[in-house]
Amino acid sequence: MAEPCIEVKNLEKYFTVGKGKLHAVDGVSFKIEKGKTMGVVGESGCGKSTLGRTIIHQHEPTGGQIFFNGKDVTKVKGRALRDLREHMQIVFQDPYSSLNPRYTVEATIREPLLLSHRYSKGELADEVTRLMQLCGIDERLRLAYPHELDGGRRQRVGIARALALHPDFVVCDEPVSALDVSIQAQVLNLLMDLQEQENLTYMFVTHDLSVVRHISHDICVMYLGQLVETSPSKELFERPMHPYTKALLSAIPTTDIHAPYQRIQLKGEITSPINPKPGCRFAARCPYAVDRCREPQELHEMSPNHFVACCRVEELN
Amino acid sequence: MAEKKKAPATAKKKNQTLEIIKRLARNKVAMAAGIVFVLLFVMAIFAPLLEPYDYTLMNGKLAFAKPSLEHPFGCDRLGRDLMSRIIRGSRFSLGMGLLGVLCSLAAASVLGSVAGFFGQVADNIVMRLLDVIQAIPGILLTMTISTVLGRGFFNTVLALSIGGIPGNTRMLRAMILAIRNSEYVEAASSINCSKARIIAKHILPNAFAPVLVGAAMGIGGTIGQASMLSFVGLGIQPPDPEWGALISDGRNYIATYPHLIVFPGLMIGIVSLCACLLADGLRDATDPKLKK
Amino acid sequence: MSQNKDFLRIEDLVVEYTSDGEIVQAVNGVSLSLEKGKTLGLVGETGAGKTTIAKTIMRILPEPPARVCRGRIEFEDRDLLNLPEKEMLHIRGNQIAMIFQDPMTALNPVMTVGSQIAEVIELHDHLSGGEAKRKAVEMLEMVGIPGARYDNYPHEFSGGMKQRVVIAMALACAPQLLLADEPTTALDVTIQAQVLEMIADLKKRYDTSMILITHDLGVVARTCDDVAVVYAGEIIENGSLEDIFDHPTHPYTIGLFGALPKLTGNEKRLSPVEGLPPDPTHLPAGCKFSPRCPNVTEACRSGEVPAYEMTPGHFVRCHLAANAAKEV
Amino acid sequence: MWRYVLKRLGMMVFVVLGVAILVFSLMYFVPGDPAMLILGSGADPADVARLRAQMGIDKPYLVQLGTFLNNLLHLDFGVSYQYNTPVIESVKERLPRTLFLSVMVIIFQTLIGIPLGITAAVNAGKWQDTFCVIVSMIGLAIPGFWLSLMSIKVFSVNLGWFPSFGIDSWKSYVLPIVTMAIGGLSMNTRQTRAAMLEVIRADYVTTAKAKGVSAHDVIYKHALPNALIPVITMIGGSFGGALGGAIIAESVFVMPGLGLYLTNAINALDYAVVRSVVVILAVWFSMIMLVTDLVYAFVDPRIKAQYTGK
Repeated sequence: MAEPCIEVKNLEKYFTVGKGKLHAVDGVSFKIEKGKTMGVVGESGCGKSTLGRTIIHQHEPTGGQIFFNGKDVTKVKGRALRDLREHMQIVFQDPYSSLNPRYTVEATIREPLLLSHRYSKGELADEVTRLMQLCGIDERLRLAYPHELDGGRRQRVGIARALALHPDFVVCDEPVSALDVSIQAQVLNLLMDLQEQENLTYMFVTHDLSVVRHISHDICVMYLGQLVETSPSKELFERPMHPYTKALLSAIPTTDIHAPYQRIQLKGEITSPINPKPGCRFAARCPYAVDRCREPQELHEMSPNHFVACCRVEELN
Repeated sequence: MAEKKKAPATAKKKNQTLEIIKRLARNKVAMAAGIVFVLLFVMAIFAPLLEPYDYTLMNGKLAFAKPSLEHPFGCDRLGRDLMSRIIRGSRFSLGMGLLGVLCSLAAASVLGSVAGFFGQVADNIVMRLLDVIQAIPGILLTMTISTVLGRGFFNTVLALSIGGIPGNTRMLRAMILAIRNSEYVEAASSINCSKARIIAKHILPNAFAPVLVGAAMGIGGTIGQASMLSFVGLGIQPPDPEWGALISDGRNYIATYPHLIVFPGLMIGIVSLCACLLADGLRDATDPKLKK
Repeated sequence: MSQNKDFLRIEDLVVEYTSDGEIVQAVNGVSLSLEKGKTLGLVGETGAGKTTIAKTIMRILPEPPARVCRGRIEFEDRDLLNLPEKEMLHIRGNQIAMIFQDPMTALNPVMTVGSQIAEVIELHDHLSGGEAKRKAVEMLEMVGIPGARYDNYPHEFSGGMKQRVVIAMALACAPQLLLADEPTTALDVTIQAQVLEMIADLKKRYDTSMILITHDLGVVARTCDDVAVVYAGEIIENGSLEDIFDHPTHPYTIGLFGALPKLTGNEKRLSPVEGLPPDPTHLPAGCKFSPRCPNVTEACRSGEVPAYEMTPGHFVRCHLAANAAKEV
Repeated sequence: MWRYVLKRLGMMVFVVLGVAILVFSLMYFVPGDPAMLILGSGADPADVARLRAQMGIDKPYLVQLGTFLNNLLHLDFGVSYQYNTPVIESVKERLPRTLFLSVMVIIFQTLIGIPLGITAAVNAGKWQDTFCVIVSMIGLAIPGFWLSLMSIKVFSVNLGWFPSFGIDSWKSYVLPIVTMAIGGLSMNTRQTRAAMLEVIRADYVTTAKAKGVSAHDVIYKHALPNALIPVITMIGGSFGGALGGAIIAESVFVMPGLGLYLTNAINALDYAVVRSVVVILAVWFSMIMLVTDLVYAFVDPRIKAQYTGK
């Protein structure tokens, strides 16, 4: 097996809110191989965005470990953190709020280069040009402001900014969910091309299962801060094992109008992640829940690299 | 809903400030108000050259003279030319308005930034302090501070600006808090932008548009307050021809010689109106909702 | 009554907006019809004019800045665009109801959800307060919300629950036509599935026809009988669900499908339409899609493009389809 | 809800304490010796020292502050050197007049300003709107005290409809109330208009329209209650302006209220009066703001939920 670029072990991130602790990420472990894409899917509030931001050190983890290229970087500070951030970048969801409205395209892309103190003035301009070409931004837009750009172009600028310092690892936080389908496809193609050219490792956070299947090599499914299933992408779609994954997959509307359609009915809605009870969080909505589900769940490896956090996984499949 | 896609044809250096001015220029009313506003300041600067008479020159024969061709605004009780006094007085009124707003904004930016950035404790201290200050109604606060500081130009500017601090600080803090949570600030920190740089380059410039609007609006109000201070016996006092002082000076003759009051009052009204119109225009021109 | 076909007919509808002194051509000659009991999917990207069409049917466009320049909307043999406002009040919420995209903002924050449902019942069914309330509780329970929550305010509900309330409100008077504007876009997939299923059930129960506005072809595949693809304020292709999904013909429709990542199959790259939708203040002459079309010809760049009938009921507004159409 | 009220009352006590300390400290550091001021500059130093001891101003700052706060607690506001009467007596006599004046100003500007704002918003872009916008802009620009003076010229001197000073009959209150309300009225109009315009565009208003609610009910049943939420805060806040207006009006129309008492005291450097009046008015203002907040919570279920901890 290739060396993992990112590995997290038992990662936890809790937020203190008025009524207690919000368990945004609760004991999540996985590995992402170099040059591969890990898709993280789940519904809103499942902690997938927080997970990404915790890995790139925008949030301080409450517990657990983060390894980057085999090194434990959980607690890095100061100079080391600055260095680390150059290797780990993020592309945001909302192309309307992720760009400073008073910065031109050029200024936005130049800022990370400038802050790295690695380029002379002349080199800066050349490097910006290179990045703009790389991300398919017209030269004539160099001095345009964000409000003059459409969502797709803005997202390209965001990607160029993230790639400026040649990171190894990029968290893509719902980078295409705010875009229309044709623009979304253009950006997805760009991201896949860039991965090949720059040998990037992605963590691709999204709620859109067809997008995640398209772009990811491996997939994590999250529910209320917990990892419920992780597996190679193809395997997950062919043989989903966790009851939640099954329900989720059956809920996606497909464009194949002749496919037989059967949906697993899920009752109720997501419960609160504040001061949750121990055990499987999905149990409250799960049609197969038993008493054992109220105890903490372990990951079972059902086939190579296919882990499921469900105590009844064997009997149900 | 119809999202517009404007793409500049050429890579021309475009400045946002310039763009705002351009948008402002399309608003004829605001533009006219802006021009009058600027002209008034020009008048204040070149007051000595523009006064038809010496503003201190007394002439017993002309006491209470009604407006005429020689003295368009008439003369005051000591026979001084009212127009000259109003022109000279613009230095006091406009100066206090402008300086008062600027000082208040400067102090508010510091306080607002401190409250918005440096954690709970600093925020709490600043906000509780503002609670206390704001429990005193605005004019009363300005009057109290003015009482303590005493009369005179700079003391009054100080009193006026302290009176404006709480409101401005709250507005700035709210803006800063909103921007602090935006994704571009998060993006900046992920590319190793220092805290100081984030504040200076990413947050303050984006927080300032509404502050600018508030400032334009504030100039009119501040001039009004300054004149009110003079009127109740604080601020600038006669014989200095601050507009409020002129009104105060003439208030006893309102029944017989109303021109002593009408003209300085109109001047205050015109300045405030222009400031107000300009502020409205600026708000529309800087509104990102309209820009989109 | 002639045929069912006459249930809803839109002919040559043109709607414009004025914004910042410029004219936005939102809807440019849309014609469509809907049969009783059927669901029509209106598909297109942001700014294509889908919502404007729905709001024009309801006559709730803000005028100004919007202006209906031309066209006819016939609903059960009545000319909606020329109906007096008083009669329109009777139709809105009663015979035609609408579900909006964002459940978070579609409910009045200072009114209880129950009273918001009861309001529409009182208005149209002329029931007393108590009876309206009873019926509103019934509606709430029908969409799966306990009747005890009648007196709750919108902020006490989650997004999915709010959308259920909106749906209960829309169906309270058993309308003949339901306009659903992206009813599930703001919801999570599992909730979306619940809501879609519920709409389908209720629609069947009340024999309601529906126009479903969405950008999600998956949702269309699951719920619609007929489909119309909207681009730059025009319907560029329409037909039955099978016509569009099995035989997409217009290059834009093909591009839409090409842009979607599939849940089966192994394509490496997506093949979307390149470029961007046109600026609605400066639409291109001729075919509005011509600047982005991979198969553009000189003929596309000028003059109106007529709709060609490929197979009965399957219309395509593209010159390239002309030959195929003749062959049929 | 009661817990919230109690909490807010507790906070108010601290704010008022803060105001008292602030005002006392400001006055404490004023240059000049109050005793010297009373006796005149040529007074015998021994007399001055005796008076200082009598007034208690020879003690250290903290002791004086303590005495001041303790006295406040017992409603002892000291003695006005100017009139040589206890401040509390004048306050008792004058405060009702000032409060009456400012409350009337509030009522007047609210009752006229809000309907004007609604009219403007409902007719956005039409002549009614333009009219309201222009009038409110001018009303905002004109200083209130100048307007008062001009009204004396026109309505007292020329027309003789209303008295120009004093508090003899209800007529005496007309000019002060109307002229001092103009500014706040214009503010109310502008803000109500803005709030209404914002709300009219909201999605839930479109929902109401789509339900078949008539245009009238859409505005008055759905839009207005939402638009009024920010307007309530605004009315509470404008009490400060109205109090200020009352102070000035009393000075212009020579009405023996707390405002005139204050302005006279300011000019005579009668600090005991100044600081007492400021603290008293601050207490009133704080109470009004508290009531505003409670009303606000009552009207907006979202805020109410926060307070009741539901």
